[in-house]
Amino acid sequence: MPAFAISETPIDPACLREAMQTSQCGAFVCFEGWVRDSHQGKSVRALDYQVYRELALSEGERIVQEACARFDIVGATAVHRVGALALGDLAVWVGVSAGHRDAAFSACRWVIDEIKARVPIWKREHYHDGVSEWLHP
Amino acid sequence: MPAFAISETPIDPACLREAMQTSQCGAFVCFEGWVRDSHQGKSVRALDYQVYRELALSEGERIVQEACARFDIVGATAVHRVGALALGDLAVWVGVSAGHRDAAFSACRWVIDEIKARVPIWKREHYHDGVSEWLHP
Amino acid sequence: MKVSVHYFASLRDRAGCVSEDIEMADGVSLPALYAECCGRHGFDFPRERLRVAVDDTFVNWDHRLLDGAQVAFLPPVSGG
Amino acid sequence: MKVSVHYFASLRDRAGCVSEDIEMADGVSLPALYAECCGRHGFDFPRERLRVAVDDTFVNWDHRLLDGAQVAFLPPVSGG
Repeated sequence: MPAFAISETPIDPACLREAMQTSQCGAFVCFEGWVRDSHQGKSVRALDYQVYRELALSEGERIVQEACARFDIVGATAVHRVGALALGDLAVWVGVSAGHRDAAFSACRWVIDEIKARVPIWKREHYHDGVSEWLHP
Repeated sequence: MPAFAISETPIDPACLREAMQTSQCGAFVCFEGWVRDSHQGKSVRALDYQVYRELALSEGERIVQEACARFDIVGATAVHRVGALALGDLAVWVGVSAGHRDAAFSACRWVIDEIKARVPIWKREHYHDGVSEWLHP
Repeated sequence: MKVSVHYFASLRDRAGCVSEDIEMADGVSLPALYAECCGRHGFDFPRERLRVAVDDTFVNWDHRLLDGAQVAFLPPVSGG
Repeated sequence: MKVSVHYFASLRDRAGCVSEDIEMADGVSLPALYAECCGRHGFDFPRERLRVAVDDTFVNWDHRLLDGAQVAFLPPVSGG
């Protein structure tokens, strides 16, 4: 299984978690990004994510492999949803298993930060006032 | 629902996660403690957790309320399993939802650290060599 | 006066019971009560390593015991 | 030589297409190609804010383009 995936359909966190379970590990940390109903004071109605698929897959995979080299962890997996998402939908899931919690927390945080900075995925927010815009921070 | 619970039966992480979902939040972080097959070089066969129930419940609840006051989060829930656990079993679950990931990571880490330091629960490890011992770090 | 003492983890194993009622002089202090328990069961935790709870609430070692108090001497915890 | 340029997010909206083939002089540089695209579509991102990929791999702006290259100018990302 690749360590990083792009999904057009809803992410199943229970299934991803289960695939990581092992009695070698004492700690598991996961991060989920949910579609929030507001952004910088604007009322959000829905989101689109657009992806440069080939490059996102290779860059995401590289991030997870770098995390495994940088931190004392056993496993790491990340999935990013793309397409049209509704409020409350799961947009991104990152799970890390490790012997101890220090490495699991640090690596999970590092992976989501790197995904946000490096993976070619773009978010368009649709607001309740009818406007929509691509975010290019 | 109380924010902190003690469970004699297996913890259901999917159900706990679902109860925390809200489109007010952009971030969700959860920590899981799993029963690991080794501890400081010794091969672990199984665990028991013993609890001082009344005091654990009140102290656990206090920790979660303190986390809500200290960090900019929306929800926090923790459950600790007690009794006889097998390798790979989920021993403790902490979930935190927040507007943004910074607070979610910090609060989740703080809650599990405080639980480990303050809640009157004790672990007995059973090793493969037949010995078992209470951990009193 | 009579107090009930509750034991957990290795103290419970050493005492061989979950709890016991102990008759002590009125106004006995918590350190004196713990010393009595150590004498009975040979606990080897110095008092400084324990926390103490009375009636399901953490208290300081100078807390005043009343008749019927439910006391627990708590060895270092290891949840999580 | 001919290169294909691929657009994403606001650049795609502005260009009104997912990709286009552009005929350029042999050995054209990536900055010159981006200038050509800006001229066609009125992109307002300074080059410094973009990353660039060729044939599905991130490259530097001094990367040498070959005939048939698949080029993507990537505006700041916002996944997560």
